[in-house]
Amino acid sequence: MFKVSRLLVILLLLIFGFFLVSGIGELPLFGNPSNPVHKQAGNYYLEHAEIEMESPNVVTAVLADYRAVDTLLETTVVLLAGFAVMLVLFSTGNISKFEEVVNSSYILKISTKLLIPPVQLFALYVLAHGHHSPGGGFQCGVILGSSLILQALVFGVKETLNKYPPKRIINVAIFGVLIFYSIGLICFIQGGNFLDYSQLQSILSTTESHTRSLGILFVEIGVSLTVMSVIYLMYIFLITKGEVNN
Amino acid sequence: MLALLNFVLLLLLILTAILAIHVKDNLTAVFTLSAYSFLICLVYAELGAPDVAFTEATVGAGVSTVLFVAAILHTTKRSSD
Amino acid sequence: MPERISILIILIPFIGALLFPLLKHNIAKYLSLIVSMLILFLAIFIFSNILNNNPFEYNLGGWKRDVGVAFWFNKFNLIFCIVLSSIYLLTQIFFIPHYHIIYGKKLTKFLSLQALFFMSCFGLILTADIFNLYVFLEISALSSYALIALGKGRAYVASLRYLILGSVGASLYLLGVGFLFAKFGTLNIFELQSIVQNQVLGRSTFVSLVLIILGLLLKMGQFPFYIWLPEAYEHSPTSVSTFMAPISTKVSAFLLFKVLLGVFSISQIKNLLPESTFFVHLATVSIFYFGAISIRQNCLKKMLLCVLLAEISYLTGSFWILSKSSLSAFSFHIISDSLMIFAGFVCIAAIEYLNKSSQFKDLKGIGRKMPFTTMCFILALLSLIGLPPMCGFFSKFYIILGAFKEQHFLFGASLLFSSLMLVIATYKLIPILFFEDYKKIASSRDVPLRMKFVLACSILSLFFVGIFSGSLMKLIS
Amino acid sequence: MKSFFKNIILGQFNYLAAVALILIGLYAVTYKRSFLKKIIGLTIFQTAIILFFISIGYKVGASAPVIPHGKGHEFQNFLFQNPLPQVLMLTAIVVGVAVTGLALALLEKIYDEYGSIEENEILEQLRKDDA
Repeated sequence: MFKVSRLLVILLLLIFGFFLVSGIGELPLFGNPSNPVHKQAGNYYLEHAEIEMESPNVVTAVLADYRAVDTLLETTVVLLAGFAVMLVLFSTGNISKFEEVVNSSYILKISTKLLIPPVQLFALYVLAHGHHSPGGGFQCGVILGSSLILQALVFGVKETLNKYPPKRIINVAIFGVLIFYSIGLICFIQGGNFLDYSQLQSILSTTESHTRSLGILFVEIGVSLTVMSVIYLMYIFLITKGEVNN
Repeated sequence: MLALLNFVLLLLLILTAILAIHVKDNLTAVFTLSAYSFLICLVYAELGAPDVAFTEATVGAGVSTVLFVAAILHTTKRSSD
Repeated sequence: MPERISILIILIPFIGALLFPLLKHNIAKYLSLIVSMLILFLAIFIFSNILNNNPFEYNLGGWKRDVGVAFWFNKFNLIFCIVLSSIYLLTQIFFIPHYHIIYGKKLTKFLSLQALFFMSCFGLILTADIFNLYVFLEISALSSYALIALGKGRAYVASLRYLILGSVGASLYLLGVGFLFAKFGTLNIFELQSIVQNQVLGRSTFVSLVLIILGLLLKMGQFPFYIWLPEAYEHSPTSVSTFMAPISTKVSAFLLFKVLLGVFSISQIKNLLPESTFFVHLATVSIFYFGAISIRQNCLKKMLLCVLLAEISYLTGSFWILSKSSLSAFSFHIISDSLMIFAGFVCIAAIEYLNKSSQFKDLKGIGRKMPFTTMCFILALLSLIGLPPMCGFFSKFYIILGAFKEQHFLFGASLLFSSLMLVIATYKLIPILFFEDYKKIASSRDVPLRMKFVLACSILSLFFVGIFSGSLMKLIS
Repeated sequence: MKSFFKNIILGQFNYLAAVALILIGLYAVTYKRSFLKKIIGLTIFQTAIILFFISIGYKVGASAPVIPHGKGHEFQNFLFQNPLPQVLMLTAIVVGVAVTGLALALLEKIYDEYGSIEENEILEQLRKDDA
């Protein structure tokens, strides 16, 4: 920013820090269960999530159903970051200009060939078990994305680009958000509010709590598709500096 | 939650944060930041938030370090301060 | 029935943003025109049925507001949405034919970023959940960083500095929300209000108040934190700064109004923050400062940016007087100011369309060459100065009235001072525009009809808001 | 003074650590000249706020908010952590990475244009272009 001496910056920050600590002094004590923060919504979720949604992992239940809009907007932020990186690093160069030396040894190649499928399987497990154990859409998407990055690292960017061209991967990202959006829209068309999964009951014809848990599962699939493709795209565009849009 | 473990982890956290800022070489700074992310993932796990710890480990320690290194590849390793 | 339809105002730009990259360029262009028209009619439709029955709440996911996320539709929110959607429609009409020249292959992604920016502005206005507000804040911030970075070389530096300051602002806001959440446990504005009403407010609420104010002042570009604003809007492409400059600062100002006055009552804010008059003096200083700078500018865009920065200080000043009349003046000024700044930027875009640069030295005799555009620009400047029939006069008049009622004479005087500065600036501008090397320009080749229509619409909206200011004020207060 | 030390320093230590990290992050964002260090400072600043939120929703002696299957009816809510801050912070983490990704893309483009990522060197070149 502007040229300011180090002492002045440290002094200002200490004043700000003291101001924050004075606020903390008056906060309810750290860690006791009867803090006001747990009374309002926290306990409601703990009591009702497992009954209403058959999802023992309360965090996934709150993430994908009670406050589903936050997750939908958050997936749009991820998609937006993907668009932004593509726009900023947009250059009409061609891939051949991006010189790359791939000298991974034979052992490395074989071991990654053995490693990538289990990683992706584990990611699908994390997605499927988002209800019962910690995990869900984001974590699955990131693990899938990093398995693609691992492939790009070991086998070279050019080969991975032939297999996963960015033109199609960005459509997968948009398709992910579209899944999430269309589930909400179906609930809207069925007569409920936007993202009210109980409206899907007439389509899925199961108990209401089971429809909600299936709704959460579909939504998590959409989220993981978007996160996977945007993480992969960001890496590809940062490493090739954009010479990939042929 | 072991109070001692929490205390030690938080002190280590502050140490790695200062180190990540203070180090001159960009690559070392980025790897210290990834150590910082991993430590804060341990603190979350210890505070009873496995989901957040899982995400922070994969996203913070994993992917953002790879992105930082990819960016440093195309800019400079030298940093003036 | 209309309560359920009202969420479409967020869903239509959202689905538009998702579909644009999948379509071919010219289909996407005209689809975005249809989307902006749809939103405008929807906003007017919702506003019309809110008029006769009371404001309503939309619970997303069917959950009650203390468990799920809720949106709040009331009169002023919808008026602001109508203004935003009309700005969206007018920019589309103005720029659509030559988008492909500016953006080429980036066109569809630009259109979806623009649609997401407007969707997040609607979300910021309508949401009643303070964390959901943070997520919308991030979407609008991220789309503005990407839109600014569409410009040439210097736009990247401007965008990165805006990114760093904007993220710090949004995170400070999140920290303020954290303190409120730790003390009261709920995230909905109306739930918070019912809890906070009968409680004595301690130190941590004061800290959360200050943090939220700091975060939003940073996003607004108020005087001490305005470093990113002139660069960002100057180096971004004209088609971006035309719709972003008038809106993003006004929406952040409206957030300050919504979060602070939604949760706390005026008396609570007054005793929580006794030195709130500091902000009024800060605004006075910045109005004097920007008024003085706006004369010395040698480019139309820079001059209008200084006026924009002065207008932001009008908003903070009239907000922090914290009296009933000055708050309604504050909300009226949000409406009139976004229209005025938009009219100014559209005229500059029209001038730069033919004349390639808005420096004073390149504008010699432009009045003869483009009579209609320069006339509209002069009218916009007159409205900013505060000529009676137009909305600028009424907004300044109500602010000065509110200020004098609360004995803030210096703040009222600073408004008059900045109008005086603007008069001098226009007085300096007129001979350049009209009289210098007048004879050399033979024919008058003005902007195409479509741009003239947009210019006419923006100027007429100034007159319209000005004439109906009385009834608008009744609606707002 | 003793009680201040006991309940503020020991009791609320998580919050103090979060404030210390906020100060470190802000120091880097304001004072460091290299844009990369500013982005690192921004990441530290955002993760510190996430730590602050998670320590708000913490209950001593409670386990992760995963309720054993079919036991939704009889249970005590002090046995499980408060899920709400954790949900909010899942969003904040992924938003932080998205913003960092965009910042790094901008960093690369700035390095192409100006050959340096130090803010003072870039500003001098900008001033030279203006003159």
